Amino acid sequence: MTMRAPLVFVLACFGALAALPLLTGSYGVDLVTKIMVYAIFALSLELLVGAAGLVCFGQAAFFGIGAYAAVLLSPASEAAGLWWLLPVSIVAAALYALAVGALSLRTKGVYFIMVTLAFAQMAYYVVHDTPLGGGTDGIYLYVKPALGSLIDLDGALTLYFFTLASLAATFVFLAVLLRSRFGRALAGIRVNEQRMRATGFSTYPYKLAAFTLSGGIAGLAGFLFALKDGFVNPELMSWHLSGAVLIMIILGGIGHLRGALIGAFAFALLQEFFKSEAIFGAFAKHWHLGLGLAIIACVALLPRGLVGLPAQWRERLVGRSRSAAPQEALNEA
Amino acid sequence: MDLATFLIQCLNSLQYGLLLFLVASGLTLIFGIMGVINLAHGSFYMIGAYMAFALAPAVAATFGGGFFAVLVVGTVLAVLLGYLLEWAFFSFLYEREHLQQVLMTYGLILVFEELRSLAVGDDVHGVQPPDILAGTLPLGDVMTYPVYRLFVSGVCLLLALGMWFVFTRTRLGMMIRAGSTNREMVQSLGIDIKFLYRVVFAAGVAIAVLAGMVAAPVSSVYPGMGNTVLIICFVVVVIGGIGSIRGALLAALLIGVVDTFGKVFVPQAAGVLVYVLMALILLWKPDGLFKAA
Amino acid sequence: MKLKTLALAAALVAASTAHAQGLPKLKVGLMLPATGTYAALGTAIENGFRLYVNEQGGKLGGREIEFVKVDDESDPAKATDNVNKLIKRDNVDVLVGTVHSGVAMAMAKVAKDTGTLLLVPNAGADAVTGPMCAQNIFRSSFSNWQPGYAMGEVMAKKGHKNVVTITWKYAAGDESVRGFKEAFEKAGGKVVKELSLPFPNVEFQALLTEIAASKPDAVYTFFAGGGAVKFVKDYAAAGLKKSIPLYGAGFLTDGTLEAQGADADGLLTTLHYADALGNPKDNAFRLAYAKAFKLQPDVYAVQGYDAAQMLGIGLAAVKGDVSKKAELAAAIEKAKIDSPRGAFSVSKSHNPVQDIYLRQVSGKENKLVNVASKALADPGRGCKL
Amino acid sequence: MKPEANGNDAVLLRGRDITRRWGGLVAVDRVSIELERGSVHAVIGTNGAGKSTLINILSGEIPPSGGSVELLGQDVTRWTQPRRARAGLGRSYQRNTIYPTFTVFENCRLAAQARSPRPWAWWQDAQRCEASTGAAREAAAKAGLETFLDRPAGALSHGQKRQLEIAMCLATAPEVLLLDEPLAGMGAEETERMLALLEQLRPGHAILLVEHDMDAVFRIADRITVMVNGCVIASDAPEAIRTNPQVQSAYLGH
Repeated sequence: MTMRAPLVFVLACFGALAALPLLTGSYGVDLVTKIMVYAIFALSLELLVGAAGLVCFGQAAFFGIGAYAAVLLSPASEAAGLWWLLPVSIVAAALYALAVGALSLRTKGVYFIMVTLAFAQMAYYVVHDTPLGGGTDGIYLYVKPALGSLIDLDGALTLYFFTLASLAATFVFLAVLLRSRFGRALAGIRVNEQRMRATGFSTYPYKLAAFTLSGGIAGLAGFLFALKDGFVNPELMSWHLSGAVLIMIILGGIGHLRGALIGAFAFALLQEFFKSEAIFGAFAKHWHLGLGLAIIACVALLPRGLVGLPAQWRERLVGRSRSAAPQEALNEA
Repeated sequence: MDLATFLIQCLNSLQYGLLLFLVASGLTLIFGIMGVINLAHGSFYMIGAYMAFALAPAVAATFGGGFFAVLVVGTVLAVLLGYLLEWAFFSFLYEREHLQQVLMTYGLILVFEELRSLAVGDDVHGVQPPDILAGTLPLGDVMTYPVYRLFVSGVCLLLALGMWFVFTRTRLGMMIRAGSTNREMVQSLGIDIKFLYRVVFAAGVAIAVLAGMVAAPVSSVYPGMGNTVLIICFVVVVIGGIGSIRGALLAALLIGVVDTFGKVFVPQAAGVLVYVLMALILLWKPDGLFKAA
Repeated sequence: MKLKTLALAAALVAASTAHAQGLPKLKVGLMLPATGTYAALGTAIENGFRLYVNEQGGKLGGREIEFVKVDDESDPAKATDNVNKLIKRDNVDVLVGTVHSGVAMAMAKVAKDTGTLLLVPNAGADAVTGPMCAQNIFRSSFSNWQPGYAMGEVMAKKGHKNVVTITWKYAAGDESVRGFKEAFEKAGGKVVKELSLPFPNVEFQALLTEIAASKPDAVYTFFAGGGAVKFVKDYAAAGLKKSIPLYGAGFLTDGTLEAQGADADGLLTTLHYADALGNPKDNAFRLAYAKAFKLQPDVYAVQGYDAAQMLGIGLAAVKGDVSKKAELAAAIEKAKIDSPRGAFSVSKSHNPVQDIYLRQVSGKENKLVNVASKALADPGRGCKL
Repeated sequence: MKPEANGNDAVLLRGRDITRRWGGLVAVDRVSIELERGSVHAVIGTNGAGKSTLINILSGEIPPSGGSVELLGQDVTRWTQPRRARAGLGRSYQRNTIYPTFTVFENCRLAAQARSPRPWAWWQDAQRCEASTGAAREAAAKAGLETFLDRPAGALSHGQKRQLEIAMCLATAPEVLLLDEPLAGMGAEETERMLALLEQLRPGHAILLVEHDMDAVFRIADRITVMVNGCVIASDAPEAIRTNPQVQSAYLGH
């Protein structure tokens, strides 16, 4: 897979997303805005799972903190300044990630998965059981933040392009980051942490930095989610969402940023497909069955996830001529 | 809190701990010993509960069996289900990355939940314990204690002893544990690892379904019950130390105590306590209480 | 030139016939749970709604009804998208839903923003007809406060002095206990201890032992679905049923009697419906429902049926023109809804002012004992309507 | 970090009374060892003699139960392995610990990057960092891998992987090299090339060589230490070791 093919694919995706509002109605804009929010959320987990090999099962906590910060810190009646509310929400999520990471990175493998789940459940119950988060029925964001008169995020279209810009910025930032020294060090830690330590890398700070950064990006996704719905609920921090975002990046294909993009869109559109009455009529009620079977088919047929599909077809058509192990070093995007 | 109440609370925490181990026992096998991250464990538990409810009339009609006949029939069906599942969905997953198993079992959760809704509908059901176990014992002046819960605790202790014995004191157990640490090595020793894994997986599913059936009279039968036990089962297995039966039992008892007394003394933080416990244990001993037995 | 006039003429004819024969189909968006723990409730509400519409020959206010369904999965995180799907993609004229309070709160916000008529057939969150009340939001079920308050009065009249309350730690439970406490303490009673456990934890043994230890005169509880089944069975198994009488909001024994069996016999609950009210409207409704769906109706079916009635009354007043929002709302506010539970009208905050019945479980049915509170109106605190 | 003694026989790494106990078992028992610049110090001994444990203690992977370790004149007993590596101590492993999915060049470049990590410079492409790419090419050339730079490391032969292990060590420009059985599983021709490489490295570095290939050891080592059951039974020049009776009875067995 040369460097060019993935780049062309990603540019094509962003081009299509930019043109989408012209082609679809206001529901399409809303739906794609939500999917893009989940794509940013998936990218934050891809940085951890795909790049650093740290499988976190509590990412929804940082997502929820970003969302709750956006609502709790907004004044009741007039628009909060986007220029401070966005950074504060991201930093809030990143700070919790720093604390959780500092402790949980002492464990490894499945134990790490469970410790991150434990800290996420703690955050969930703090918001669910105490008045701090406005109780289990959730709270409202009446007036959405704005950047002076330049960007008023109340408009659906403005929010759409603001989310698209955030998604593009996150993707470019991560693509560049993964090719930087820090990114290569993360990749080294994922493949062989022992060798990294032998050559002189203290691996703990790198992993903690990646964990904190990932928490911040998840906070950004949560912030945008709160803006889009204007309503936050403790369920935003439940393990179901941590599980769903993990399913998205596995479905899309671990180890590639564009895998997170593909996974977020595939997971959402598959649900829309199986839920649509137009296609399944009364059976749409049992959409879980269709989605479950589709996911099982993906695991059976696509060992490298959806992102591996073109390579798999080419291999089947052309036969396994080229080098067996994909040349992963450079084209990380 | 006077002494009598304290003693009853201890009994409650012991009983909840044993029930937890029973519910998590299937997972200690499939996830603990075989290393397969099985998110569908909750679904097997739910299938067991629904079998206890749905099979009762069928079994009574065919050969007039009662509750225990349903347990036997259900367990046999579960072994078949486990055998087929392993062959169809898991046999090609062992070499692949753990996350592929997560995706596969997530798909299975959705499929089982919907098949249950298609087959039995979405109503709430109850299962009556068998008559000989339906009585209660006086407990202090006001309370009584259901005999059936003692039966459940008994089944749990028996199961814990049985699994511990098989996995640490028999050749089969040794082969299974060796298989989970190094599949190729065991294969090269001439042991048909594929068949062995299929048997162990089927046993894991059967134990989870049996737990569902035995716990049904206590837990009642309702849609989505699988999801509520899934996380706590993983907590039990991980705190105990993956692959350790003893650890899982101790962890279950520990959670029983923390959950029971947490609700009484610290009600506003009751939801968080179990997870605080897990975080503390894993940060103190990053490999769980007992490293692989 | 000729072609253009012909086209113009045809358009005129089409427009007039459409008007004579009534406006195009009215789209009703049903956003109810089709999966998960509340699936059975979603089905019952939909059945009740469709029964009334069929009884009116498939037309309300002269307009044929077309249903558009969405599974809300009782997941608040997806609520806004599901509502937008109905409003923006399917451009429904009326929204009906839902069971889960968190989802209903999200629906209420979108309904307030877009002005679409919203009929809430179950979610009892006080806020829906409290701070979130609006001209276009009506509820055909109850507020969590109502059954609780009614049971407070009943238990005070029965002479109970020290009572323990127990429920899950979530909005519905807290609001119900608050309603109960308000009435019970006003009548001189005392709530000795308020026990709660995290939602959806169903391990009650520890708290049952606490109840036994504090030896109250009686216990008030709020549980529903699987939790309700388990609590009633555990309460009986712990021997408390014979020594400490158990009371609760109606959901403790509604739709769960078959599962609870004998453990539920004799339990007293308060709800705005009972299994055999005996009034003519209820008998006709139960017969029609049983014939249509081969099931016995429950309180959720009644709430679905009444939501359809409210819509029918509103549409009749504006002859099917949903854009006349103020007139439609005024019509429903003034109307007396002839409900199987007994005729009721809506309060200023659009929550039913209804009789709350005291019921007792006997023979797998919640039999009517008497009227616990006559025409009890939800205070609608925080509603500026 | 001034070398302690004069000229090139300065002691770069000194272990004094190093001990390691696993519960009751004493894996390493009061072993002292010195590595001088420009000399190859071989450590031989039967399996289980505690050679690997010694190397892991010197490199910082395992904390000693007793004794101390000095690197370039500083007491590094408490230092973590990465910190010792950055101070100039490189090591290779018995089992290949390389990045199989990266190219050979990327393996070396990432090792070289440890010298100038600069993680905050997220916008700079790691491939354009002259420091690491230069050192990587140089180290790969030294190890004789210059023609395999673009090939994934996983596709190399066993011998080439051992060479890559050495190359990654060199890429961090260490002063002390701890080599754990670099010749294991190598053919005659590959062994010759590896010995030539060690010969080339000797002047600038202090090399500790743990090896079973006796011919190679006696050809290249300036000094040999023999370990049996965690203890040092002899530490002398190769000729003295060959004739030492204790060594013969305990180790060479004739």
